Amino acid sequence: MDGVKVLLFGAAADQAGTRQTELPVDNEATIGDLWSALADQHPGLTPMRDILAFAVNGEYARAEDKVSPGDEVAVLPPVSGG
Amino acid sequence: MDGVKVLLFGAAADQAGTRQTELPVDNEATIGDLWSALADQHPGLTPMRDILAFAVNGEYARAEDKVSPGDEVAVLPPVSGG
Amino acid sequence: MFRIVEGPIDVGALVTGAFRPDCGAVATFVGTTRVDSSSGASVEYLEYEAYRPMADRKLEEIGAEIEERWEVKHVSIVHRLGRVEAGEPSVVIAVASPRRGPAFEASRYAIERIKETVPIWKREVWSDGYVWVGSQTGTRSPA
Amino acid sequence: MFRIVEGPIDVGALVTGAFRPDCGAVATFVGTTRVDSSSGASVEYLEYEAYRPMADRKLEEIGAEIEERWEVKHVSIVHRLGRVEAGEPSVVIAVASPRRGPAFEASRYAIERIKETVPIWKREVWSDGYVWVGSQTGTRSPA
Repeated sequence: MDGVKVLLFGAAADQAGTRQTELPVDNEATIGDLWSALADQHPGLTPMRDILAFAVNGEYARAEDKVSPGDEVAVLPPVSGG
Repeated sequence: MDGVKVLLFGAAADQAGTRQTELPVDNEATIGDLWSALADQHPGLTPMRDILAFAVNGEYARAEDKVSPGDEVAVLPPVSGG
Repeated sequence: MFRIVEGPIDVGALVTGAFRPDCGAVATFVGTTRVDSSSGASVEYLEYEAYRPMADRKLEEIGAEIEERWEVKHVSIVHRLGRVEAGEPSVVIAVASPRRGPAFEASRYAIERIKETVPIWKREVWSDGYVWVGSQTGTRSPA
Repeated sequence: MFRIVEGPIDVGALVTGAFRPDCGAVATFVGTTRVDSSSGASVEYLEYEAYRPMADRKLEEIGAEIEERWEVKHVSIVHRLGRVEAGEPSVVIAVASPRRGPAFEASRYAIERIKETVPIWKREVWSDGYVWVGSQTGTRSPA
């Protein structure tokens, strides 16, 4: 696979209209780059940018962190367990 | 009855060698007076004086509080519930 | 519900009995018999006694204090008397509140107040004698 | 024991499962569905979803943080997913410690950390639509 699997949860899945998608990435891509592509594909997500967090392969990641083909990226609204 | 019923608990019952006794009181008697009579009757209690509390008819009372014939007085070591 | 009992406490029923649709938080505290040991001897069980009905009334007063200080919808306190074996509960407190802060604070307050004001006493029965907790006297020779 | 489950939580078993002869205190916290209401509408139930297995691992990390910070001998956290009715538990925490201070502090820490770091989300399903808690979006028209 030369892309990443993107999982969306909670309000982010609602806004995107999907719980899962795939996006191509090149070798120098960051979470920030991936976000731009995702928001282009699902513009409903754009207003949520400031409250979203990201995880790569199950661990929290920052916008400047790298993603590589084959990674699983999760788009996480503010958690509200408990 | 012209006396008071005295109940003893925990270590105080051990030291007195009894869980219950009766003592005569006059109309002006205080808890302090009653204590003196009790300690005379059960000298094993004397070393506990500083850690004991008292109740009259089920409510905490001080050494200067009055007791009257018919009252129930309890001799209470430091509580250790829980 | 404030109760002093002579047998085992049904902890599960007390906790689930605190659930309410107008509350989001139930904090509970359970005091259990801890086996201490020193110089070859160890605690075998605890034995509790109470001055009743003063002890019952003091538990109710703690409940009233909690309802004055915090927004709580349910407070239960049950204290056991008699012999309590290692690892068994001697006291169970359950507090329900709309929010978790008051539930935590009130359950902590309840156990602190029980230890200050309720006329209940325990002795630790060791393999070599007993000790009245708080009075530090009994049949066990001092360490 | 750290677990995410799809059905009801056996709260009694979780609490009594924390009793140990080397501990004198068990503090527990139960989060339950609270029925809120506003302008004629009310919450009917909550619905939880999680990002697994990240959420499972985050619960375990909270357990490890607690064992680093406090003297505790037992920590259980169980979180439920799916539909949770009014007054039912969505999360149960049980901590056993030799002394009560650490038990209270650790159980409170656990719920605060769950609300900060574990990828679980709830929506309130109202009679007139739903709201994602934390994101404040959904199908319900703003008040």
